[in-house]
Amino acid sequence: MRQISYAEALNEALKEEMRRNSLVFVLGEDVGRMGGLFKVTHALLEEFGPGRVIDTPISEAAIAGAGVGSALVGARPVIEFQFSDFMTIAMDQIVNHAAKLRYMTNGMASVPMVIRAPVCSGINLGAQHSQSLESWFVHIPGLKVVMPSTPADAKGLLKSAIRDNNPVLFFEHRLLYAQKGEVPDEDLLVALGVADVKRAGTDLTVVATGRTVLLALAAADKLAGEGIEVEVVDPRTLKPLDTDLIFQSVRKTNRLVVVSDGWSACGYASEIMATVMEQCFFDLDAPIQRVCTKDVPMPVAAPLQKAVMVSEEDIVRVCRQVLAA
Amino acid sequence: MRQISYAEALNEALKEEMRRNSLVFVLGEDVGRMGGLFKVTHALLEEFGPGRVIDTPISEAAIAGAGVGSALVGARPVIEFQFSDFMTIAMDQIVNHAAKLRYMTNGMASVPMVIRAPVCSGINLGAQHSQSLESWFVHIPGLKVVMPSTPADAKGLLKSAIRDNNPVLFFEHRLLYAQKGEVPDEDLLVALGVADVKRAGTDLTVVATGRTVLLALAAADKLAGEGIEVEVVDPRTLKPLDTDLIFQSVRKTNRLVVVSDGWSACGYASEIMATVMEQCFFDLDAPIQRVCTKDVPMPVAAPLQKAVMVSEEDIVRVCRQVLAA
Amino acid sequence: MPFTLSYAPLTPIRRGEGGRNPGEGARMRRWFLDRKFQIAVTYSGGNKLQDDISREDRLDWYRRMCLIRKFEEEIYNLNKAGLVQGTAHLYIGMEAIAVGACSAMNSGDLLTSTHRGHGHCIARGLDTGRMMAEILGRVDGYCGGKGGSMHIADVSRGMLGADGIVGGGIPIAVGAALGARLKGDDSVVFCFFGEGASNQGSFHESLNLAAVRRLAVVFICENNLWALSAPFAEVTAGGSVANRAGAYGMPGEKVDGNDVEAVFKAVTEATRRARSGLGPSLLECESYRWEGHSIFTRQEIRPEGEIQQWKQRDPISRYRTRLIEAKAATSDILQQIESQVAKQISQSTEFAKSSPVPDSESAFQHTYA
Amino acid sequence: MPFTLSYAPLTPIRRGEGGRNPGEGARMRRWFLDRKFQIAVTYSGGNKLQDDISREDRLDWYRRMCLIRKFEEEIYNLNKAGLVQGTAHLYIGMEAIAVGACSAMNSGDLLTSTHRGHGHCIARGLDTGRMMAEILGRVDGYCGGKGGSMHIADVSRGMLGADGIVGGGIPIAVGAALGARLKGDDSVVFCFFGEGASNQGSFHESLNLAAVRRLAVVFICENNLWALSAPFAEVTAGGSVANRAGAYGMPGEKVDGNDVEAVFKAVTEATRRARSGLGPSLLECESYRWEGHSIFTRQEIRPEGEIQQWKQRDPISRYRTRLIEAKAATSDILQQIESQVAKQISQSTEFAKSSPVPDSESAFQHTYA
Ligand SMILES: Cc1ncc(C[n+]2csc(CCOP(=O)(O)OP(=O)(O)O)c2C)c(N)n1
Ligand SMILES: Cc1ncc(C[n+]2csc(CCOP(=O)(O)OP(=O)(O)O)c2C)c(N)n1
Ligand SMILES: [Mg+2]
Ligand SMILES: [Mg+2]
Repeated sequence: MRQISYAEALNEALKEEMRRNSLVFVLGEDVGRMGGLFKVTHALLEEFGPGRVIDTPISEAAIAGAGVGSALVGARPVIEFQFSDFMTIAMDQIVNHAAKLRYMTNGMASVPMVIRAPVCSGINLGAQHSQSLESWFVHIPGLKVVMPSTPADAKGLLKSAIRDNNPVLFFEHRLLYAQKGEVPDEDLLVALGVADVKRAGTDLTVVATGRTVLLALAAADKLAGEGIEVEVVDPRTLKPLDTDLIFQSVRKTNRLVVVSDGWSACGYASEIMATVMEQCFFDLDAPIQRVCTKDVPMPVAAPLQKAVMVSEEDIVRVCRQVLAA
Repeated sequence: MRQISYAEALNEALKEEMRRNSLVFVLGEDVGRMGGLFKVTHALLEEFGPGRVIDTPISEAAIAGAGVGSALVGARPVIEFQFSDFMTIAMDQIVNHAAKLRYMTNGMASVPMVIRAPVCSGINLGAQHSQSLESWFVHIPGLKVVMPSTPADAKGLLKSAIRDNNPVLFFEHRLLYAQKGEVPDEDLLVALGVADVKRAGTDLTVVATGRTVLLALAAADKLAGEGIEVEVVDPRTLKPLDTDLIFQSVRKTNRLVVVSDGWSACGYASEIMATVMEQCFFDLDAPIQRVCTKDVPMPVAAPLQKAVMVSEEDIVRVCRQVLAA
Repeated sequence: MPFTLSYAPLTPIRRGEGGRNPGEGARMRRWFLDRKFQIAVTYSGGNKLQDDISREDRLDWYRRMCLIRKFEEEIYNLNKAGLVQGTAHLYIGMEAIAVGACSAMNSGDLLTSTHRGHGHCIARGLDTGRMMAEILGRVDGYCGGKGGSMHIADVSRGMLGADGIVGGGIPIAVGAALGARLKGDDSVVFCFFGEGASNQGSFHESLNLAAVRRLAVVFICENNLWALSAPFAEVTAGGSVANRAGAYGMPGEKVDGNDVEAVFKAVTEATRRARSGLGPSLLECESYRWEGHSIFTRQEIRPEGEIQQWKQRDPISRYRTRLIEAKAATSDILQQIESQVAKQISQSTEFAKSSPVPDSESAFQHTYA
Repeated sequence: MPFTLSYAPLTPIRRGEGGRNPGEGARMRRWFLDRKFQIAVTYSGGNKLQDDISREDRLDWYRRMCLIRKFEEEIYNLNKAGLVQGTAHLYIGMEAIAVGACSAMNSGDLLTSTHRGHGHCIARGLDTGRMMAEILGRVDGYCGGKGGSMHIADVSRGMLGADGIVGGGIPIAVGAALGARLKGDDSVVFCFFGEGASNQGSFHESLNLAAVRRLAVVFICENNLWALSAPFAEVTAGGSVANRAGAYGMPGEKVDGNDVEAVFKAVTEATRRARSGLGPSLLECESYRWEGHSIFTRQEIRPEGEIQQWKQRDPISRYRTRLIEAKAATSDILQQIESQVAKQISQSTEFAKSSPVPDSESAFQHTYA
């Protein structure tokens, strides 16, 4: 099968959905003329014109609000934030409006909107450009949250997100954009809310998301060399969560490690731990452990950044602990 | 000992700290002439004047940013947001600036700022005026998060928060303002990061925060009638968390229920569950369960609001489940 | 008092083209630097009727203003009786703005409202019974009791919702105009907000975005001189909200918000401009709220004299007198209208009171589509 | 091109009084409605030297501009050599703004900066060696390698920090002025931001707040005509940023940002006004960045001709010529300065390169005070 990059896969998804439905449009800073800071909206302006590929002022709050308003009247905005950290400026529109309008109007209104943004840890941009804040949005009823780890998932999930009638937060990762992977040529849809076993195993389950799925797979290879079979589960959609697949895996391996690029406190890992604890407590042979970004803001200098970010070594170490417990 | 209300206790704390240090000042909407939407800043304008009790335009982002800037030059702002939901507008300044400036400058700068805001569920104001978003802030390194449940804690913790050299998010609850309780006359300080056993017990630990502490105590009374001794632990400071006290209690009772006015997914309850799971797994006789606001936005109509909010009955029911497990 | 601002005399845009003609960026820039237009303030002081407004319209506007007034008085009483769920921000005193503005709308047009939204809903023709049912938290309410006063909406009528967040509706209005253009329809979006909201960042970002995309939005600021306890001039720099239009190169106009016909005229002109592709305008309608901030927050810090002074400028009784003086209506007819309004409101109240309280199960529906 | 705006001729406030004289709210309001002032645009086009500026100052300004230019060129080369940690937004072409503005500062004054902040730091007198060490991620950097180019700060010099969030520094500047007033000192805050940031809500909220509290802030917009790939006029309504001052009743002035003396003069006047309690001003300094947006984002969509045209208006060589023509300096002296600058930069580079890489342990320090 052909191999394309994660960024190319996202770009294909946008093109296909914009061709399929003339109400789909792209809104954001530098998405048109420049094709997006990280090229995900490359060449959309040329094909779809300035009416559907809109370069905005630097106004994140109004961009999100404009997305909500356009969705309320039937358009299907796909918004790009250049760094997921900038969502902090648009939280009112995302959380108080997009997430709640359907409920507040008892189902009268709907907000079919996608907000795409990359987590950019790993390129030495520091504390304001490296955050992985997905857990904030998982916390909020009314939102869906997606975090693909492969080009195929990126394409299939973005297409499903655009067709979904709810606000969807779509988290990409800067370090994944250049990653290549097999992506089928034909129309590819990956349903929201369906997790995926990225590697089957019997001794230990690792639930990892986004960029950390690759690290978990590398860690699994390493441990396989020692005869330890790790099962790597990628939720892909963080909200709604495919708990069944995770429970199944845990009931098989009886041991769980959760990996996330977010911080640990009230993070995505803690939610997986809490859910498994509630449902699979008696299936567990050892305490669940988590591997998260260390509990400090992200520093710039390489050795510091390396110390703070989740690494393959961290995962291997914690897997060994859990197996030893 | 004298009894005063939670709101009066907060007002006393503000007055005492403003008298003690002329760099402490209050900033927010309607905090001056009106004495605060819920009267917590009552009569401060008269005593301290318009230079230290500042009525602002409706500009939450700039209010938070102005707080950060004033703190950087040595002032000690105490900001009031009328509803904690409005923090969504100020997330960039709180999370990208207040929380990170000290770290980004390697300790050169500090941001001694308090942001006070009430959670206002329970007064039929609906989805945009009822959220308990504390878990977002617990997620962020660089912030401290406080949530008092009694007048004495409210006063003692606010005074400590104002004297702390870090940004502190101080969550009050609208339904607690009128609650009266014993508050010693003399200078009362409650250290940040110290939990409190609000009721001792042996059969089950309930960790509850803010308003839900009162519900947990009521539930404990009820269960006591059936000979079940519930220990109610109030973390009071959500970040940094006093894990020792919680672990001690769990190691004694071997059973835990966590109660929170926030939503469950990636919420404060899930963090307590994850932490206890990591450290006390083998001390647990039953899966930890959580009692949180139901996973929908807050509706207005009384019967709907009642169904969504955490109730004493919910806590009793879940405690029974955990004891039966 | 004239406000000066600069904006480009724009050529209508061709629909479906993203709202910008080739090379226009540069051209607009030049224009901005060369030209100035004077926008005079129309401040009728309520002394005369406008030309070419039909008798039917006038009577209908009078009726709608009375309907809003009575509706709000009824909410006030229902709250005293403990029947209102949550809060409500009464529109009494400001009726001429909503009625004058919404009378300039086409059926396909859209609007966004505020926490003080009952007037906009009624002026737009929403059902007073279903509105009241919502405020009482009943199943027949527009939101089935989930939204309450601050979230009444009727998307089928283009009413995209009241909003509990000050300034929250402004970018949504801009987005609605963006969506309408994308769909190729020529509807205009009416964006209501208070003068307090004009200090929110969302105001600035939204007006700028609407202006550069030349979107069909009419920004209608309801300046009732107070934002909760904050007096306009103490928290708002620049002297007027209309004056801020200059920052976005759009027309800004200050209007007597207690003069329904003056509001209608100004909004009609702004709407014409918007619909023909010339972009947004900012209207500042000065008026006053007679009641406390809300039925929750009744503490009054406004000077009693000021309140009385504004009650002298009652938009309804003033219009009534004018209509009679100008022989545009007889007091009999107006009385008929008034009793008809009273009847409608009492029927609405009956309807709302008799509507069932929602079943708690419904609390768990409609979070997701 | 004159910009019209209205603001009140304010009486200086008495310190420690919260910035408002009794009854002023009402008085201001009246003023706003009655008065208009014309603020002319000073656009020297770089043709003449200002009066009463000492020879020492001129040579010092020339030196600082050269220092910024050389520093940035060095960063460019160090990045080519793979030594820069993260990104850097070069200030080349805009040197006259930082130098002209910071030369108007007192030692006790404060400033907030942007992602493109090296020029502000150098003009304010920060150590180029420690700056470079920070950009290379070394222990001797201002932030020990944690902040990098986008977060250099030196609180002891009143430099409150560069900022990675566009518009993020603006409310912080307003707060610093609030804090300074509370402490009773008369320092002025210089708030730098790009024209792209003027479309953020934080710009609006901050200017309004500073204006109503009459805070000692000088808002300095660096309009380099592009925000990443966005041309000024396409994303910014109103024709100019200075024009937006009218919305806040503060003086707005457009300045030739490539003329260090014009910038100095305008900023000095705004500073005098701020320090004497008359409140904030907004200056728009038009200039241009010669390099790509950042060393990370080098893709160029700006017309080549435009870039060349602006290089013709090089603030440094133009000033050099002017100084010599006006006999304010000899080319010998200027050459001495240039070699002195070159020496300083190579020393800074040596210092930075020889500074150790931080120990990973330090990553876990200084999250909390
Ligand atoms: C973001 C936000 N901040 C504060 C509030 C609380 N609040 C509700 S209405 C109001 C005053 C609004 O004033 P204005 O915009 O002039 O509208 P008015 O009430 O005068 O009609 C305030 C501060 C809110 N609902 N939302
Ligand atoms: C809130 C926010 N949005 C977007 C960005 C990405 N970004 C960095 S610089 C920049 C352009 C800023 O333009 P301007 O303010 O004119 O400053 P300039 O780069 O031209 O000096 C953008 C969009 C950011 N850093 N912060
Ligand atoms: Mg108002
Ligand atoms: Mg720029």
